[in-house]
Amino acid sequence: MWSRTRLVLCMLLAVSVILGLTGGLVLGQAFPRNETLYTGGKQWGPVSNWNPFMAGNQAMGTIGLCYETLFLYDPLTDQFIPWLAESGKWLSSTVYELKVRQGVKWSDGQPLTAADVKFTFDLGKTAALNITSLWDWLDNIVQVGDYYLEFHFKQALYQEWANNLYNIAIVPQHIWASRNATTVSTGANENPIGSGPYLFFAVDQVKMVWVRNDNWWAKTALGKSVAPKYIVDLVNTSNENSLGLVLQGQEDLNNNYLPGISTLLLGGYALHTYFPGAPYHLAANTAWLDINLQKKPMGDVNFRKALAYAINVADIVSRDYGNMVQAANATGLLPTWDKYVDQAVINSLGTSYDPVKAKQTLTAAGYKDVNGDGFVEAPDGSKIALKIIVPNGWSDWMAAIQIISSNAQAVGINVQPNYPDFNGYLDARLNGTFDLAIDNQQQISNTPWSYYHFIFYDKLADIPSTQGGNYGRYNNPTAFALVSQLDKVPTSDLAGMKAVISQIQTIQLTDLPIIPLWYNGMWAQMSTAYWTGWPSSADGDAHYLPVTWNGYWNMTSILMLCNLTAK
Amino acid sequence: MSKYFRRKLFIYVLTFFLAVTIDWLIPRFMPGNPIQVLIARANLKAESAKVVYSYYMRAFGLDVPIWNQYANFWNALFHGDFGTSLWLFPQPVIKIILRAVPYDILLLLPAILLSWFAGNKFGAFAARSKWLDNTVSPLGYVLTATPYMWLGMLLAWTFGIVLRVLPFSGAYSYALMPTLSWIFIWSLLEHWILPFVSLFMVMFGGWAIGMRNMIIYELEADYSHYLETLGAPRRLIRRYAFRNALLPQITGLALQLGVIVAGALVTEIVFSYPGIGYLILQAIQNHDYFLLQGCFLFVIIGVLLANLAIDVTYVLVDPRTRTGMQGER
Amino acid sequence: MSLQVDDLTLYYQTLHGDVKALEGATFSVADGEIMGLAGESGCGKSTLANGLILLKPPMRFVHGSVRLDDEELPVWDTDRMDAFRFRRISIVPQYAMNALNPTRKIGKMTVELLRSRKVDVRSTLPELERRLDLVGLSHEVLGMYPIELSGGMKQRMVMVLSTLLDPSLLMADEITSALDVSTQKAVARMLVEFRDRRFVKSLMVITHDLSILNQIADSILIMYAGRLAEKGSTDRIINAPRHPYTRLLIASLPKVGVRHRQTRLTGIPGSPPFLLHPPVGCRFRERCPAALPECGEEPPFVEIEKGHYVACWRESGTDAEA
Amino acid sequence: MTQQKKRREFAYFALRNNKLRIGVAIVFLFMVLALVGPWLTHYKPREFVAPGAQHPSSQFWMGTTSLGEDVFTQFVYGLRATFIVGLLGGGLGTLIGILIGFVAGYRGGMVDELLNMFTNIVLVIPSLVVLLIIAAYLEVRGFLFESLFIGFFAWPWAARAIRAQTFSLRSREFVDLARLSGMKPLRTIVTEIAPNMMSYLLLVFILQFGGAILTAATLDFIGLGPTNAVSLGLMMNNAVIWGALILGMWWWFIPPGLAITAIVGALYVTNVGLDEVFNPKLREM
Repeated sequence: MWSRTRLVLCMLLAVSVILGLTGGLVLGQAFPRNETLYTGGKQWGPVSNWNPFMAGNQAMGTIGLCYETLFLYDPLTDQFIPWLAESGKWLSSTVYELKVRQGVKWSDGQPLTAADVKFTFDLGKTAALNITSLWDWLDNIVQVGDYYLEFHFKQALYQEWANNLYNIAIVPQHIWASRNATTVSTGANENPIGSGPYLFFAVDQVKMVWVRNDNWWAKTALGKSVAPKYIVDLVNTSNENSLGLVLQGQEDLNNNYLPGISTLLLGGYALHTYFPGAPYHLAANTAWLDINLQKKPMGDVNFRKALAYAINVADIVSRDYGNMVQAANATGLLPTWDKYVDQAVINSLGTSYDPVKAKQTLTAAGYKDVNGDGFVEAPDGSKIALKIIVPNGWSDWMAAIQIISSNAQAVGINVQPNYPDFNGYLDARLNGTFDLAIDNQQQISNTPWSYYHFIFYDKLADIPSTQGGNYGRYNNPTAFALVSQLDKVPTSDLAGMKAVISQIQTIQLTDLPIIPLWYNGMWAQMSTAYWTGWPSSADGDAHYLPVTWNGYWNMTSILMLCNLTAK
Repeated sequence: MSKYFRRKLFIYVLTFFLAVTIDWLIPRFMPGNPIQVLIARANLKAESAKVVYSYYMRAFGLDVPIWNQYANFWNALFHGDFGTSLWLFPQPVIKIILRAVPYDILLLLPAILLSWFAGNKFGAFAARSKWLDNTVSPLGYVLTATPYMWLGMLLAWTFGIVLRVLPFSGAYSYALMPTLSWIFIWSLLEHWILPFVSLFMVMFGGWAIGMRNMIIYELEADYSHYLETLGAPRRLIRRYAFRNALLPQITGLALQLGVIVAGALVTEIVFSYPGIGYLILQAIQNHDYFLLQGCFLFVIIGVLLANLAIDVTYVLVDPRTRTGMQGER
Repeated sequence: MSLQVDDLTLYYQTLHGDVKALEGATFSVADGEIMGLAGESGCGKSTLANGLILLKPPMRFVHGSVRLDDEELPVWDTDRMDAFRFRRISIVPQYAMNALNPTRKIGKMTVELLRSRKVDVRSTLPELERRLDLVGLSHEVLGMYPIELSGGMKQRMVMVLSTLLDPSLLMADEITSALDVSTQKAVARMLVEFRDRRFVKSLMVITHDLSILNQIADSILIMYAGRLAEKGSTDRIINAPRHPYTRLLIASLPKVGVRHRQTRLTGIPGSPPFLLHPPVGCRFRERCPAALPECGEEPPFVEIEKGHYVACWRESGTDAEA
Repeated sequence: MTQQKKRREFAYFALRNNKLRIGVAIVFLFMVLALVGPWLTHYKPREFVAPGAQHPSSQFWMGTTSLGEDVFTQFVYGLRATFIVGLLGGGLGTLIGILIGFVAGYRGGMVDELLNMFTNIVLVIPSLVVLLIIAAYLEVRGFLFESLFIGFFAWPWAARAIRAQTFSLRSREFVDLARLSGMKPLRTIVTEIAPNMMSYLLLVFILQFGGAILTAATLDFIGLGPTNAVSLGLMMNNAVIWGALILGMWWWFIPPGLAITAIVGALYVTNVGLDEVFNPKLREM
């Protein structure tokens, strides 16, 4: 019958094709497990580029494994570690001297010299890059010889400069010089030539493979060498999938927030985290509540205070996160910045969970339930109905705002959770149409300035295009001035920094433009099935950041690789 | 017959045109600015972001008037240029899609064809007697009523997690790179089984039920009755009924393609199988509407081609279409 | 005697009870006889035909016997009947237009059918072609699909096919109703020709159109409401009907030859009874202009003259001549 | 047979048709559960009522989610959502199908050509993908939206089928009569054709109902369902997001899928049962 013959034909065709294909087949082989480190958590989609200037979606390790920075920064000890640079210091208030390390080679054998460094910074002038803004206050770079540079500034922003020192990756002039501005800023830069410990090996839809660079400069210069021969970075296809890989020990290092894993950390599995107990992970950034000050009643500081008192962060921490995060302190400064926190200010102005106080504050400020619907109305009698938003699908945050809403309702503030899609959420914040939103856009760094620069971002008009922060549109010139003043304080002048920061904190806690909630963790589930020597808080263990995210390799994660040993 | 084809072709061209327009239209009139998303993901310094923003607007041709954008879209389309992905910037969309297509073919083609043949045979078998019908066809109903993803989850859970006999994520082992080697092909096969089975089973149910109902009608048709009065054996009558019942099933295949695509989509999600369905989900979650457009176009083209193929087959097997009469049922 | 039917009774099962579609049918068809079977629609003529060749639910065999060429016809046993169908007894169904499988070439289908009936195809094909010529169909039709044939062609094809194995009895069920006058005539003539050429031994032409029967039938059997009313030579039935119903039937005819379709004969006041609960006694009683007290009882189907049977008290009861 | 007698007969067969009995029974069962369910539980679907990941127990009949929501509560509320979307979406799909099918089938000619072409176009476009795109760009979505979408894309095959049916009916005497007696097309359709197709329309609706439920489940599962609600599809979606499979929390993802399968399956069986009731031919196989 026609259908059967047709089927048979298809089959025959298929078979013959397969046979034809497999005619000259070799027996392929997998990566040797004991030489391979499987990582996951950075890549949320197939690798798209290896461009060190595209901070956003460059391949995992583009900066750190392949391209390197002048210094490493260790947030735990607040130390700068010379890396491609041998040393650097301020000669005067506006001149910075940089000695480039000798004997560093690009993976194609060319030497890395001061010329490459100068070239890299200069690119910011021609192409639209992250360092472009540097040239607003950097005047020029003077190269003396092959390994000596002087940076001459119009005006020295010490904090920001320090930040650049460990974030800007140096690229080889002999390769990039020929590229036009577009290629530089948005090219995919396949088969990258870097100076780092790893070389590009292979890539497919679900992973990217680095192979060890056996003549990496640090071997001789620092006597350091990275342990894994291959690093296979897996794309996170889904939480589910990552969780499975971690639990089955297929992934040695996973940097996802894995819902529900908290229970498993305790039991059974060969899992290791930085802290043996809660909060298990180091703090990576602060999650805070954006409050739209342009809208009533959020414009009223008393209302904001009441809200701050109403929110039970401890509940979020324990229930939503299973104690995998810590509650933030009143300033929202990360634990690594503890020394900048002015406890006196907190004691006098700080807010913490206290529903009773919340109610009192409301009543005192004239908020009372007029129409008896159980929710307070504004002093002018207008109804209050607020929406708190997070992107749909961000499961932990969705749970968090459910808790916050019920907290607020408990004290009589009508807040409802709402989950728009990500760009709806983004839009609402950029254009200031939201009521309340959760935000965590400032990562750990060398200076609290970056944090304050974000929440006190001063160019309110530019927010939609620059996304500079301050989505609540808090407008206070004094605060803004203090932040830029902080930027100008030398990193060495701790007292000076503290002085400024304490003033900022006073304003922050009096006006409460945002409400700090908790610290998101540097989620790091490490498997001891195949590799040991993972970083941990225990004395004697290495205190490095066990994270593969962008900008973390150069915050000592790279050193973790030197410390690993195969089982 | 040629009329029949001209007409069909016209419809397809029209469909394609409309589809493309919708495809182009929808994202542009939806809230949210893709470039903002791109910037948001790039975590740039505020001061630099401004420069980059205007740069991207130019790069994605979003700074020209809307009609102009539409024209450019078509123009680019005919040059096989589906634009650049936002999510996987700066990868060209076409490249991303072409990487995914083989897995779809690998998964869908066998699943669709085999389930169609097997399902029809099974349905015909079930319609054989009241007894069989009551015992066997319920299986069909249950299968076709099963949500693809749920069956997928069940399979993944049972075979992947409880029994641990089959892998349930990806298209091949993470420890391998695609090479023409036995180990790779084996791994490919291993990872293919579960998604294939879950797709196959649900479709199978559908076809079985369809055939069962069709054939019962055919057995009541006049020609069956006439053969009976001439004492033709059951076997012959059934054979005719089966063959005639297959025709609507062929058109059915065309009608089902849309649904099948959907099924494939969720199945690929459940098993994180790197096909177009999975891409579509990612594109949606990352608001990469250039990629989304690309995927949609690809699906459209695929479905249209499949429809065309089916029409041809139909003409080959149904004389009525050949004799200038419309074969549509 | 080609066909001998005795007291055949067939019911239709419905949930409201049995519909007494055919009761106590007793008649015979002689070799070479063309018997017309006439009556209003729903009078049981089609039931009779189907009952003879394909008796399946909801139709139910109650009692009676059927003999074909002095051989018992197991009409109640569908499987055993297979041996007779097509070879000994055959039918040109009402739906002849759709009787052929639309997706098979006619020739192919024929061959497959013959094979399935264990008929030697090679020896039969020449005969088939001869008969196609006879009915004026070119041999190409064998290579065609039914869709490519006109209504008339299809019908002729079916006629050829049904009679291919020279059955003793062919039943033609309303074959003319769908056709225009000229084709009707042709078809009718064809039937006669088939009989003359001994393709079929005897014929049963079922119709509600007496004019056709007048042309071709040797004898006519009139049925009313599931019972036989009258049977006799065509000449007697048309010219000297004895049963009141037949009389009215003939009377209501426009002049012979003019064909008319409507199924209820307007000439007769009233309408036939529902056969679910038929009235006792003569079923024509209510409409009968000449009803007698006896009519309360079932009138017997008696032969009142050679080969002329009537079921009416007036005839059997009073008539002395018989 | 008279209309009323016919109805009696349908009732008779309906009561004796096992497919119909079983199918209706199951659907009914779930409907009841959806209606009274919310009173059987004293929690809210999105309320955190217990420590996470609890096995089914006397207190939490279907266990709890990772966040400590009561699965049973979500289940019964989800059932509601499922039925609502099914009815609205399926209803709308049927309605549009009827409209287009009738007009095309009754008017024929150019109108038919155009409508038919339109139908074929919508038929060929993979509706769910379009659905995805549209849904993806809506910031906040509700059940109504979802139902509308589904309805707007589910009608084509219905329209086709109804068109065919109308064609066959159009040529019947009673319709001719109506047309001759100068009845307006619409009235003809409503008074003459529709009644004679009621049974058929019912079948179409049932299939649309089932289809809508499945589509909704798919949408929800991909995370494009209603943003502020619970539904069976969303439950599965959450189960996957929170790694229920890996963590072996079968009580989270099995019930919703099972319910959908049962309901839709039951609907299909009902459909076939009814078909047998309405088509005497099919009663005896």
